[in-house]
Amino acid sequence: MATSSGLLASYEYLDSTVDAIEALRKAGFEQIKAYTPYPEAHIEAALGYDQSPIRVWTLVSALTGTATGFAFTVWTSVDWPLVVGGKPMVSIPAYVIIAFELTILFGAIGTVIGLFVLSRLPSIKPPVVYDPEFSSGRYGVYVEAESARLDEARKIMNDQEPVELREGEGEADA
Amino acid sequence: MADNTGMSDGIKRRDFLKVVGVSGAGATLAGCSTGEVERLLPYVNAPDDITPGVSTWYTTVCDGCSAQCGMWVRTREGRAVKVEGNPNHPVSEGGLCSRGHATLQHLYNPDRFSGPMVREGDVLRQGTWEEVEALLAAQLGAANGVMFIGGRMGPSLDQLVDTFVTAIGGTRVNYDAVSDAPLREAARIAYGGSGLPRYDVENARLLLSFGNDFVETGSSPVAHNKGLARMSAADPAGSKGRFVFLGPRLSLTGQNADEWIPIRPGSEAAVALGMASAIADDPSAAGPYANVLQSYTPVTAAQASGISEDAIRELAERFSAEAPSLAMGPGVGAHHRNATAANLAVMILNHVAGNVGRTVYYDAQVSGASSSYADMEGAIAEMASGQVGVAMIHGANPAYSMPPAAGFAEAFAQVPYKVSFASAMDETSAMADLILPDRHFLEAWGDSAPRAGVMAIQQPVMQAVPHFESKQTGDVLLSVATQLGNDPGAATFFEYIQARHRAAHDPATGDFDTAWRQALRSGVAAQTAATGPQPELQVPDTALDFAVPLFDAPGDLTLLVHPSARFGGGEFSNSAWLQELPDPVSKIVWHSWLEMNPVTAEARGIREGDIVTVTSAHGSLDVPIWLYPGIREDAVALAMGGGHTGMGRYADGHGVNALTLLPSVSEQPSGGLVTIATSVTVTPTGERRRIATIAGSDDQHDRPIAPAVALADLGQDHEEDEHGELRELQGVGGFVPVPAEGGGAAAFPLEGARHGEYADAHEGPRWVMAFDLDKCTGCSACVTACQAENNVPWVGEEQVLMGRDMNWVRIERYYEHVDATQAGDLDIRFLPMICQHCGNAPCEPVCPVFATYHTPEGVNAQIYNRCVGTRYCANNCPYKVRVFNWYRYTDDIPEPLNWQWNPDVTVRDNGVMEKCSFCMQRIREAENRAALEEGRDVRDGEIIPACEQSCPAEAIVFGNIRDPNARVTQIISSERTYRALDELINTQPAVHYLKKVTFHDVASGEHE
Amino acid sequence: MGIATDPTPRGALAHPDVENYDEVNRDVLRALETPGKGWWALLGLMVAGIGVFFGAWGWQLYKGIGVSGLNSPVGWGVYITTFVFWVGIAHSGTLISAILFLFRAPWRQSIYRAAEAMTVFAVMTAGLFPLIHVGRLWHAYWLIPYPNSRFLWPNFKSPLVWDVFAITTYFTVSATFFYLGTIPDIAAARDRATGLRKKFYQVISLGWRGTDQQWHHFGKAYIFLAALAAPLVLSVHSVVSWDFAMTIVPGWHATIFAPYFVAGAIFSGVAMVITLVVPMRKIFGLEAYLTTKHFDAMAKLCLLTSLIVLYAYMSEFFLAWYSGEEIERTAFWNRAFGDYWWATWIMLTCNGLVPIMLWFKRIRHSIPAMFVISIFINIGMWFERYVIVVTSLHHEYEPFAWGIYRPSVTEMCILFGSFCWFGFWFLLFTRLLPPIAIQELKEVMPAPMRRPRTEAH
Amino acid sequence: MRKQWLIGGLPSVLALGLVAFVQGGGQEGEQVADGLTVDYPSGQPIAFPHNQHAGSEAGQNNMDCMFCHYSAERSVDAGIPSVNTCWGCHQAIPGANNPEEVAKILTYVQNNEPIPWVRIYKVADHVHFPHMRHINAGLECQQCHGEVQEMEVLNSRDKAWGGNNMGWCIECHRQPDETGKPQASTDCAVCHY
Repeated sequence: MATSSGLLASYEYLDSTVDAIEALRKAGFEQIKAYTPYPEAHIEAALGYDQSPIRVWTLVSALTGTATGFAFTVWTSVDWPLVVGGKPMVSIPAYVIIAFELTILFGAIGTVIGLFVLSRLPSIKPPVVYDPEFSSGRYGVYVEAESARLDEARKIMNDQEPVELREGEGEADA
Repeated sequence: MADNTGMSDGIKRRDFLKVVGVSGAGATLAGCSTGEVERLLPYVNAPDDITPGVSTWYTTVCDGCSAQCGMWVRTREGRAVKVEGNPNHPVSEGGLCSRGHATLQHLYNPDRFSGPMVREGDVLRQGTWEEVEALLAAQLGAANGVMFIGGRMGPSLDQLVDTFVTAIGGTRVNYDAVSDAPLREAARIAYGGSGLPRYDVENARLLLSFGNDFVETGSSPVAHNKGLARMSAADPAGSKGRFVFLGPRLSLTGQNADEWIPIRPGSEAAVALGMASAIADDPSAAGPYANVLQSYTPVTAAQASGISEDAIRELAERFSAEAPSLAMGPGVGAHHRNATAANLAVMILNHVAGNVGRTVYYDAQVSGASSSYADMEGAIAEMASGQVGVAMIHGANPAYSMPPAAGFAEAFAQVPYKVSFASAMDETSAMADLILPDRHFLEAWGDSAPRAGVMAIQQPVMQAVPHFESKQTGDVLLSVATQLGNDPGAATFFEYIQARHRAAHDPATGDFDTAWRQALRSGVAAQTAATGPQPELQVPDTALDFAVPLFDAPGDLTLLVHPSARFGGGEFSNSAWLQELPDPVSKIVWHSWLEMNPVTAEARGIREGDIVTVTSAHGSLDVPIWLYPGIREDAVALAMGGGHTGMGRYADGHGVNALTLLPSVSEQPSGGLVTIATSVTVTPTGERRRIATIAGSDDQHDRPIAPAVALADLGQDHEEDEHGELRELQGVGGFVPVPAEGGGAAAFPLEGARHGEYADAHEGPRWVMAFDLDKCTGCSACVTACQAENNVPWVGEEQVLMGRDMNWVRIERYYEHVDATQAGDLDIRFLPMICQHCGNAPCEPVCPVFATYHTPEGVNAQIYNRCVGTRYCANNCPYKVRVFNWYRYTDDIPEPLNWQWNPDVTVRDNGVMEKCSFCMQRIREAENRAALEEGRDVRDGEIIPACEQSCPAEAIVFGNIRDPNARVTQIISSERTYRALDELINTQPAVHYLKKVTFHDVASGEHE
Repeated sequence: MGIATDPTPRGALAHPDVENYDEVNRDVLRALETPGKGWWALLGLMVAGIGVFFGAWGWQLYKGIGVSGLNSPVGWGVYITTFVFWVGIAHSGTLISAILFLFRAPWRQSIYRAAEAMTVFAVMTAGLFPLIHVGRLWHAYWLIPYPNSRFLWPNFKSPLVWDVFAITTYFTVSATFFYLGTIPDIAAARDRATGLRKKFYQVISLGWRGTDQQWHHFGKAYIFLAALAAPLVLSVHSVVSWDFAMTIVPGWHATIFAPYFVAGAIFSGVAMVITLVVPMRKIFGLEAYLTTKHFDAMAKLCLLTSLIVLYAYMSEFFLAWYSGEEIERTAFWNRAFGDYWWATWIMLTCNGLVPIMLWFKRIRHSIPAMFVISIFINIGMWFERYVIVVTSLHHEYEPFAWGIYRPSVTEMCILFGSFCWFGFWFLLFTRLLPPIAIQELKEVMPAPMRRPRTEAH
Repeated sequence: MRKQWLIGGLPSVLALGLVAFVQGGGQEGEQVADGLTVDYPSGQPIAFPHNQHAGSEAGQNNMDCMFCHYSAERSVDAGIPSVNTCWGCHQAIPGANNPEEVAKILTYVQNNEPIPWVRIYKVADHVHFPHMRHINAGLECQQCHGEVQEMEVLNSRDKAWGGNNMGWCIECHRQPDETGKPQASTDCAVCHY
């Protein structure tokens, strides 16, 4: 892989950020990363995201919870049969509650695990290209390209009057 | 506390061997098993009759009161753990009262003297037996004027004491606060015999009690209780004996009556004679008492008693019509100044009604020594005047049980040398210079003759409790007599008794030793045939006053002092079991109360719990009020037995001594203590206290808990009992019809409950219990029996006030109809409430850890060591029969009281729920025994829970409902069978009740 | 190309007085700066209270549960009352954050962080009470299904075991939800903080950087968690209510209980939120973020739930009478006019009458009034549980076994201590985590645009 | 593809966890020792060698357990021999190996005192263990008490049964008999009441 370096522009305005991203993608830059202080639908759209796979994690783990709930309660009540209150050994209505709670519990845990896996959290690596302002008011666009095309990228980004434009060396954390 | 170690670490319910370890030289090794190393102490000489872990039973006689019931004592590894009624004994026929059970706590009473005591200045120091006997001999030798104050004692000891006292030229008096002297005297005057009349309660069709509390006190409570239950039980023919109570206050006995005629205090004689005159066509029927009869008519009776003439006349008619009838004269609870006359009047009534020889018998023979208050008055005079050099006290506690007005304590203090034979400290012994602690009757030899023709041997059931160096008084007297140089003719009291019986033995009936062994085995010596022809009325040798006696002024309320159903005259007070046994009438524990009619109270602005000052001419005391509809508006009642000052940790400071209010008068001519003697004034102190009662509401609130059925309705299937079918949701199985009323064996288990059964449980037994409420008299014997059997702790007054009483059996008492103003029907319902062992138990499914669940045998089990203590089960128990260990109550139990613990029952730990287990340990024991005999099944009647065993009224039956021939199956096939609350909440209890049968038709109580 | 944004007049905005994103960070994170004396004083008080709490509990463990006033028939008292009370409090948090999130309620952003924190700490408090009230704490772990040498398992038919599952699940999920939502804000705090605090935030922000990819998954995960939490909120208090409704105790055994309890929980929870945010707003000067709009909305929520609760009370009494069932009737007659009439009437006043004031806009918009009313509601809701637990138990089926329950000093100490325990954690929260959701606030603020807004292409 | 692996992996991990969790059941048990802290023989008043009496080796006496523990087959308690039982034989048998220990018996006989043996085997107070039911069901003493006849020194650590480990009892009770049902009841109230 050819040595590549990146450019980090921080913008004050949302629309300029969006325009910059769109322009860059039009120009064929693929390695684009955006920083925002809050989830910004327009930018996600500009980067062309589709559905997040989180939902699969949630579904599978939730169903596992349901299955566990029923299996466990039924198994324990036949393992050592004890009659209480003249009820049947296996009282499904009661066990529904356990199954329900486990569904939620497993589902939630699964979702969080999924999130951490997919969004590379927690990440202990110190940020290579980052600006504290991104958590406050600024939007950031980081583009990575072979040295050859850097100038092209710099031009596109400058068109949108960034507050600041830095040249970040080396790989940004993938 | 480590996981899995469950109950009460440190408490070793099974460290039995330390007890048997002391067999032999009586060397005490108790306390040897401390620290984390547990010691096993084997026998030195293994006794043949004891197998570790197997109970050994001995027969003996209960020496608790004059009734002298037969006893069966269960011993484990040489210590007595449970006393039960001996079915072979003709008096008690297997029943035993609460007091009888509590004698076990007196045996292990931690306040017993550790040994013989000698006074040095203000302190008592312990001496050796040799020393104290020498001391006594010396004193007796030197003394001028020896007096022996005795209590009730068996014939042999009685004779020994007589010979002893005469030998040393002393005088002897007997005293028992609760004596039946007036009855005895009346019998002597009327019939010449010196015995007590014997009542055949069972066979009476109409029973009249003139203030005779024969169920709880009197000459033979258990026997009379049994008699009443049998009499009032409706027989298959649909007939039932009727019980009418005449008296100013409903005692426990009165509460069992079908009718209450609330006559004025002291008017028994007038009423009895009025009835007699109405029955007898001409006065001559009364023989020598014709003149008496002439002066009395129903009219005079009505005036004297405050009851309408018609009521008396009508009662008189029934009394002669419904033969055989029976009238019982005023008992120990109704001794007024003319008590002898009143008793005699009742004898006349029985005579004219022709009951003598049919339901009442006059025997010539006398049991024990008759005791007289009058003699005590004499004795006090002598002591006060310094004529007594040595006074010996045995089996009596006059310093407590005589009215302070009598001045006993002062006079006794005058005596230079005072000797007590009390085994535990009491008010009188506290003054003694020399104490020679007697043995408890369970450790000692003795004999008893409760009534004509009945003779039983009282044998020791265990080694003397090693904590106490006690010696049987008989033996002491014998050795002292020898030291004094007069030969009693026997070395030990055992030989003395045996000699007497050998002499009395008729060789024709066979060899004496065989007879003796037989007597010990069966618990009763061969009894002679019943009494012969009945004597005729004799001309009275003393003048008698049949009028209503006077009551000491001032005061607007008559004070009724009566012996307590729990403490008698106070001799039973130092027992935690009895202190915590809810009084059968008031349901109050630990403290005293003044009974007052709500109407009276309201008129005076007095509320329940108000502390009032009760003042008579002779004394006054403060006591809280308990409102009781069962007492006349012009009377208040106070029970004896409270207010001890020097008897022991469980008696002292609890309640008040009713005798404080009484004058020191003896009834003439009998010389008995007068207990209904004075009027009192009642003034609120302004203070209040909470009543330590277990009673919530006395009203059923129309709930199907203790319903009744009218005698007339028996036999015809009445509609209102048909509740149609319940429809019960069966888990996921949809709705299934369930019969609302419990049926017999065929109907069991009910459809609705069947799905709860274990797959393999259908051939096994299914334990159920039946209570016949028509028999139950609410005497509460089962409560104490259960407490003794199941290691149920007592919790003390404070805890009961917080609502934390622990008893597994709760005798509920509901008023249905009580009218203290006129003669009429009475309806008070008793219901022994225990765990109902529901088929659909609400307590079970809520327990998060299966600590309570249903066994295949249909028992609702409580696994103590699994219990976490959420108390959810108790909340969800509609019968409220689950009790919780809020603290580790067993920690407070001092040696050697814990020797009484049942080794077969786990001692429960702090934070654990408990309840009736159907005496699971007895079920297991029976199963083990059956299995040992080539694996047969348990037979019906082999398993008898503690409550059933002890019930004098035979109201409780336990058994396997799957066995169609079992007693319980037979009984619950009755049409009277119902199950509490079942038709409302479909709990399908295993405990069945049989409705009480009333003569009046039932309105309330039968809900809807 | 570009963004099409409609012009929005500032007045319609949630926070008209907030100029830009940086201001949000500044204002909110100011709360995290070194605390004043007042805060330390409060914290001291709370710590003292916690001392009382565990002191009383220790005493009870040493002596036995008998140091409480409990008895038979009243086996449950202040402990279970307070347990249900705190579980109830715990509900509004997740309700506001999850359900209102799903319904996109515009007023939740600035209160839900505090509400969620409250939820977590309330569950932490509630969770202690089942342990406090059992007779043998050292065996309480038997309720947890763990494999053991006895081959024994808990009884899954018992509502108490349902509780164990419901409460633990609820705690896990709401805590996760709370933490997850805070991560971006922690990152924001990290970017401004210095020294030790920076280290601390660096760790707990898990290296959040707000990249498009992280936001993408974060948003989805958040929605799913909300979707899971929403039914959970409803289920948890239903399960708690079934502790009572599943029994046969008159006054407990009612099908209405689940919805009735859930409404009550939200009622008390929202009230508690108001009680907490009013002082917070003052102390940290967050007036711009917690506007009368928010209080108005919460007040309306209170009003609604109070009406539901009141309806539940009424229908219980009505049905008791209408059923003609003697035992049920006695139970409810006793509830209103029996030994504990005062508790019942406190409940009815605080939960039924006082909230009527919320019909008036002037009151809804007066912060002090809201504060006072919310306190009333808190008291009322505690007594509601007290009434349900105690009055139902002390007069049950068996008249002869009726009894009276008097709470003991120990119970009162533990009740008081539980509030301190809760307050302790909440105080820490206000100083350590952004008390208002920064990133969500920004979502509802107009994004900065270079081109004038009117011009759309 | 990593994604797929995780999606497949998560549930299987959970499932495995559950299985392990449940399987752990039998093994994990609280092996609470039963309060015996004193080291034997110093703990026992007399150094009584069980193997010498009950052992079947050459020179050992091969006695039946129930000669001394006389009530085991007819009572819930196995019973501890009375001093006389010991003396009955040892009057004649001075004890070849260590007579001084045997001589101790005499002192107890003369002082008419029981021998304070240290308890080795004890079930918790809330457990009821009827010896006779087990003996009559054909169990050997050794099945619970271990090979006592081979031990000179008895120690609670050597016993076969798991002390307070209820699972040890249950495993035996649960063994199916010929009909396939458990050979002994596992009803709680059989032992706990």
